[in-house]
Amino acid sequence: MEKAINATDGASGTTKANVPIMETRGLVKRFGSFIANDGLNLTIRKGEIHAILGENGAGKSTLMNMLSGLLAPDEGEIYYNGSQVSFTSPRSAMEIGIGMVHQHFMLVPALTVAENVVLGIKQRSPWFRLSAACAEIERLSASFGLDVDPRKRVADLSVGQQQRVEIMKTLYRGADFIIMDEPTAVLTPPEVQDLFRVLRALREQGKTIVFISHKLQEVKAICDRVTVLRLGKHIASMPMEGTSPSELARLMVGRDIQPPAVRQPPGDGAKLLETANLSAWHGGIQVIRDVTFDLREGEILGIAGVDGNGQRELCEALMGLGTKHAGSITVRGRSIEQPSPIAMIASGVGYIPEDRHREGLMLPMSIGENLIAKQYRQSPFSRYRMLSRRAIRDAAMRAVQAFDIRTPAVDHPAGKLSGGNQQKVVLARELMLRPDILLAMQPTRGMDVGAAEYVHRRLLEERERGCGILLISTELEEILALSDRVAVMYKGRMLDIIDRRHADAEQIGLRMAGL
Amino acid sequence: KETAGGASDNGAGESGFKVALLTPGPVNDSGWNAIAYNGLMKIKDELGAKTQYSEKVTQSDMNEFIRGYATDGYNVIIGHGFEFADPMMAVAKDFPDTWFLVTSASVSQSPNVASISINNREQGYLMGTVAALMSETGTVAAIGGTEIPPITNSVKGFEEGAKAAVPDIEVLTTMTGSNDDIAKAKETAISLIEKGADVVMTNANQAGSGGIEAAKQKGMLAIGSNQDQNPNAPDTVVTSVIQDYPKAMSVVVKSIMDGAMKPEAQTLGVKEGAVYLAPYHGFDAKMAQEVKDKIAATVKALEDGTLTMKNE
Amino acid sequence: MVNKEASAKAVAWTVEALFFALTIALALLAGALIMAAAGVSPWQAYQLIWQGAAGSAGSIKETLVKATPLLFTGLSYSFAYRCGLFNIGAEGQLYLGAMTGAMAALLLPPLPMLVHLPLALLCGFIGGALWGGIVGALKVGRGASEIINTIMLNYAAIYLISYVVTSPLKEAGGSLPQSAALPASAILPQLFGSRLHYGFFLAIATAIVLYWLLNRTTWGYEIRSAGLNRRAAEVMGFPVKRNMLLVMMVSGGLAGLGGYVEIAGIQHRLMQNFSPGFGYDGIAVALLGGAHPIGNIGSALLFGGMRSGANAMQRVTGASTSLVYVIQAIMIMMMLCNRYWLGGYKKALVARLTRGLRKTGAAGANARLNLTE
Amino acid sequence: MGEEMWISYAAAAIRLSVPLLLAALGILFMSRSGILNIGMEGMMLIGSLAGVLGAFYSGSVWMGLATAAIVCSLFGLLFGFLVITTGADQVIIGTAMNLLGLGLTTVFGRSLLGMGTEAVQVSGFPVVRIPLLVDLPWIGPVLFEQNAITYGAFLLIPLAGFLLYRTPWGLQVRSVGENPLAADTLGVKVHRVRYACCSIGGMLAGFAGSALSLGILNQFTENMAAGRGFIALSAVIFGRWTPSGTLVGSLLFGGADALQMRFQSLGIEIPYQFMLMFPYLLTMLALAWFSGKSRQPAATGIPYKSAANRNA
Ligand SMILES: Nc1ncnc2c1ncn2[C@@H]1O[C@H](COP(=O)(O)OP(=O)(O)OP(=O)(O)O)[C@@H](O)[C@H]1O
Ligand SMILES: Nc1ncnc2c1ncn2[C@@H]1O[C@H](COP(=O)(O)OP(=O)(O)OP(=O)(O)O)[C@@H](O)[C@H]1O
Ligand SMILES: [Mg+2]
Ligand SMILES: [Mg+2]
Repeated sequence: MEKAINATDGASGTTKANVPIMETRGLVKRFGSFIANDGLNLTIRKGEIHAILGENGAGKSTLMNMLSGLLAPDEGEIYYNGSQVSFTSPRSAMEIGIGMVHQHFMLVPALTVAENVVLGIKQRSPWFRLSAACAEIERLSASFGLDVDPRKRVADLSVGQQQRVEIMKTLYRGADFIIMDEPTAVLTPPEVQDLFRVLRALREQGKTIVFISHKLQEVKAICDRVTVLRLGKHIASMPMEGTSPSELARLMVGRDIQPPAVRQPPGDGAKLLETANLSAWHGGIQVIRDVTFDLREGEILGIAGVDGNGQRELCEALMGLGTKHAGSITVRGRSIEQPSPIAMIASGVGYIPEDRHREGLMLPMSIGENLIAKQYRQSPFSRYRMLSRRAIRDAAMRAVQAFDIRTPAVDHPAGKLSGGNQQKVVLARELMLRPDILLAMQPTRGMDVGAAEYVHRRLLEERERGCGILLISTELEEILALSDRVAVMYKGRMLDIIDRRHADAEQIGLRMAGL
Repeated sequence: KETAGGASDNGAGESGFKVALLTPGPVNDSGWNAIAYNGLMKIKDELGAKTQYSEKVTQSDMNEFIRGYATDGYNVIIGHGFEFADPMMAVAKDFPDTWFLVTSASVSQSPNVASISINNREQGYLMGTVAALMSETGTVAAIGGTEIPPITNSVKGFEEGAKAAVPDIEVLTTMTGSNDDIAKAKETAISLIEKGADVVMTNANQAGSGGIEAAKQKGMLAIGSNQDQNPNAPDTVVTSVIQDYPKAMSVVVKSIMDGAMKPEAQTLGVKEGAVYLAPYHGFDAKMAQEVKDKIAATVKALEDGTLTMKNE
Repeated sequence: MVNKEASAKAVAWTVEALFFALTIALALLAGALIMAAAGVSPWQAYQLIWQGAAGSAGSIKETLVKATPLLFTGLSYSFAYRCGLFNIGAEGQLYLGAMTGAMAALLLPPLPMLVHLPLALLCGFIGGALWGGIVGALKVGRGASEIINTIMLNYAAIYLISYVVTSPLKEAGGSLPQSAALPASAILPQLFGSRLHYGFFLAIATAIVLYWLLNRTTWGYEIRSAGLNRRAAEVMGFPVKRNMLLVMMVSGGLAGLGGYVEIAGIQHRLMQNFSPGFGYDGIAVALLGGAHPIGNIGSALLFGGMRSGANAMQRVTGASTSLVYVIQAIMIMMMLCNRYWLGGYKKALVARLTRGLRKTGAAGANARLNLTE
Repeated sequence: MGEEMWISYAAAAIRLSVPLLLAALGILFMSRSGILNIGMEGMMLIGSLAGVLGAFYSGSVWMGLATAAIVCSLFGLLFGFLVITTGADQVIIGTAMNLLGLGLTTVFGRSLLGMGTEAVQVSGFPVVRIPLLVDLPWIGPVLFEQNAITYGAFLLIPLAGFLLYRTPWGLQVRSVGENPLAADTLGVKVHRVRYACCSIGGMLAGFAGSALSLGILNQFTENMAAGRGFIALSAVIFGRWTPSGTLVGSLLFGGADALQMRFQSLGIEIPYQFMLMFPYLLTMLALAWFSGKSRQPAATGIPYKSAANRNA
């Protein structure tokens, strides 16, 4: 383990002022006997965009939760604007101007955007003027290009739109110190550019931003200074200038990151999955329009697109998860009349759902019990309809080893793993099935570079094995890195599918925006 | 006022004779269970026995209670209601020196199980007679709570009595299905009043007062059941037909004390003085002499046996 | 190190036991205040409750008798709960089971006990399953709340029984609202000349079977998964809807079985209102037992003991049995406070007491944490 | 249906709905803040007794109402303490509350009101005729000749709607019921909001209990809520957690019950038990017919530990 570089090293970088706005001294946070933050000394200067980097579970969110009043530190002090502060609640942090955009949305789905935004704000009148709030939100929304409709119910918004509502909440409250925990994880390149525009504008106005991301290019592009955490410890703080993404990656992970290996273009494999004029409706609204594509053995078909353009519904239609559909679905030349999860799993289709908490895992169950969810009827996991605990534990043990799942114990509940490790459990489950076809939605969402690299490697291995993968991601880089062919989804349609070799990032970016 | 602690051992015990009572419901229900409680008090006061009671005894607990009292050396154990019959007979075999009395049933088992029941049909008959004679609209109503023999018999007798007194009378009968739900009894009575009934009889234990309340509110008349209910609503309750379980109980316990008791089932009615009319109170002045005479004639007929009926 | 872990465990145990004792003591104290306010001597009352619940062989048997239907209804609630369903309808299902069981007992031609009794028990199960199944079907087919429907069917069942015992099943020639006595071939035999009957052992066996079913079988796994995350279970292709229906049926069936066991073991004939709220008490039994079949055995015994203790107290002091409802309620509340509220303090206390032990054990903990490296 | 019958029917339906409606509104407030209250039955009983005690000792029915409201909001806070601060399972605390309510009212009802066989009577809510409106044909006598608490109950519907949907506090309540963590991060005091809802829920339980004991019979009897707490819960679920829906749910049940009573007195040859089932079965049918989309507030039943000490 390297020795920590002094947090307050000299170089001022691009920041205008050198005044610290936020300092921590010896901050410690324990969860039971586990130390999530181990004596962190950190300085954040006024008016800078400060990146916090670290592997999954390095303690970034924990630290930020303490800075924003959501968690109370076990030891150590926090100084804000030179005076020591201790927060009793997020409200007390907010009152002095600290706002946070959380990694996992803090929204009330049943309420409208405007209601979410004004929630908790002290009102002068005993009842609201929602229309005034709506106007203000529209104004902010227009000026920062956030494009949120204040009257919509949050439950009806896509994940990307919800993220924007989260940003809106902090902006609306006029915070000076804004913490963003992986805000770009669900945004498309143009949206990221928009967000960066917003961030720069905020910086111009003298606001300080703490920016957490696993995407080193982004960090490089927008941040002034960077802090790296590993295993709850402070590793380094330095100005952005003069560092390279690969150096940061090494600091974070403690080793070098390899880009995906060059690989053979797929042969002319058999058609595994075909759809013709697939359409689907959700609550009377058409969400997929005439989608026609095929997926061949040993290829990865990447589907790019801004979140909320029908990708999820496409997967759900393919898996037979509830949406009413028209058109045909064919698996290995066999037409599937009534798709259902059971039928699709039986035909060898694996599915990595977008939302692992809602659809991917039974959080209170152990890793093992989650792993066998699609194979529990088979030997060795069950015999004569009785589960074999030993086989389940063995499977968990193997998966923990093979997928490098960081867990205190093999029979730990999945809900107590970090998000990235939870994702690995889902991945392990699907790959254990040796699927012929894999529908992978956002498979690396929220994962650090090291873990994401690992997932990518595994997906490519599956491809080598002959598995056809439908890779749906809002991260264009990921799509371009892995796919053999690329398509874009926009407003429920699948725009023309092109070969990766002819694909061009800029052009696809434009298509994603509907141009 | 008494507290919930009903251990009424204070003024008793010289005789060393101990009587226990088990009731299916709360003893302050101004109805079925209250009657038994009054009977127990009468036994305590008049016969000087040491008394104890357990209320709201559920069917799964009966056996346990009966056995418990028998083990504790009680001389007489009274189960107030037919539902006590089975467990009484089961336990009685093990305690030949204890007397087991069941009310509202017709069971007996040698040497120590006897039962007493009141002729509720006669009770209902009298109530029906009074109601029909007091009615101006030609419609009277009887409301029952749950379907248990004392209630169903009185409702049946009510219909017969009313028809006998005024042949073209219309009798409306309804069951509320609950002896707890006053609100339901009251609303049911209101609905019957609105269908034209002007005299209402409600026999539903504690919920029964709901019927009287309805009549009072609507300015109609009511017939009380089981005990004198006139004091609660002096301008509404014409009279009440009383089933004198207290008297029956004390008579039987007395005969046990005297060693004269036989294991048999007895039914007591008007003739035995266990069913009779409460005073008319304020209505004495308001009722036509002719009506009073007719009622008296019916009572007479039941007393001398020219008119007989049996519980079902 | 093993030694240290063992002593750390002992510390944790001691703290747990101390708090438990403290909880019970506080609950009893609160109960005593209420008793005193109601004019009953708490000391005498508690003595009697203890004697009635566990003071003699006879009272222990009585406790077991009382625990039997509670265990069935508790299991009924637990089973549905584990599938994410709230079955507030054990009361009605219990009645239905008693009714169908009694029908099988009374209406079938004479049969030997070995055939008749199991058949009647099965019919009891089926009756409850039917009542639960209606709710399950409405839930699966129409998305109708099982909470409302089970509550509604409780009332419907009570009226149905009232009808049955006054008309079709009424004892021939009798005038009372009750069925004829069940034939001996359909009655659960009693043991040791007491009221303790084989139903108690049936209940215990049922709990064990249910534990095994839930934790060791694939069906149990499907049920638990659906209970923890219904959407995920659907996505993973579990037959969630079918299971919800089946679980409601089994849950109802368990209560129904309890109903017939109660009348075949204790009442020996069908009457209305024979249940003093076993179905509702079952909810508390289930949840106090952590919705775990084996935990339910403990909580059913606790409740059974309270009930029979209450009866003994009532008989001697004449105090209302309602006092025991109050004590029961206070006890439930206190125990939950202990479990949920003080949980953090207990942990902190244990951590403090074992800090010395931990320091040297830390290396071991870290080793486990880094299992993968 | 003739005018007379309609009026009597509709008025009865409304009277029967009022206690349900009040209790349901109490449950609604608690539900919207994420607290499932199946202990309403017990709270209502406490309210009934407290109302009678208050009225009995003060001589004023309004003091009775106030007593019930205060006592019940204290019990609401106790419920709140147990499920909010303690984080105990809400269903089991609800069950315990029912036990506690039944036990306490029985024990203290007797020791305070005495257990004489005649129930203590107090004066009830006055019937208020609203001038002019009461003369409207058909609806006048139905809607504008009710007792005071009925008007109160109906006025509470728009008030509840306003509170929940038009005020910042209502927004907090709704958000706390859906996603308390999110609300917490925005500075909403989750526990405070839930405590407020619990005490409002308790207060409304007190109103509901007094509507039974002071609005219908002016006396307390044991277990007089007779399952209305559970029916009220159904009304809330049926009404999809909105005030107006809750009103519909309560009226549906009250209306069906009133109808059932009228069916019975028509003398149709169906066993009365099946008529008694009618309101319950109708509720089920209506639910099956309209259901589908209804979804309870997402955080219902899940205790919330404030973010800061979640890991304590
Ligand atoms: N409430 C908690 N209880 C127990 N452990 C926790 C809790 N919160 C976080 N942890 C653990 O603390 C460690 C740090 O978590 P944290 O969320 O801060 O990581 P992170 O750096 O934000 O990771 P990521 O990049 O995945 O967001 C993880 O190992 C996590 O499992
Ligand atoms: N009740 C709990 N007990 C222990 N740990 C918990 C609990 N609830 C949440 N956690 C932990 O809280 C942490 C924060 O959740 P989150 O999903 O943000 O994790 P993360 O580490 O940021 O995920 P990822 O690594 O994928 O970015 C997780 O590490 C999770 O394990
Ligand atoms: Mg994080
Ligand atoms: Mg993360």
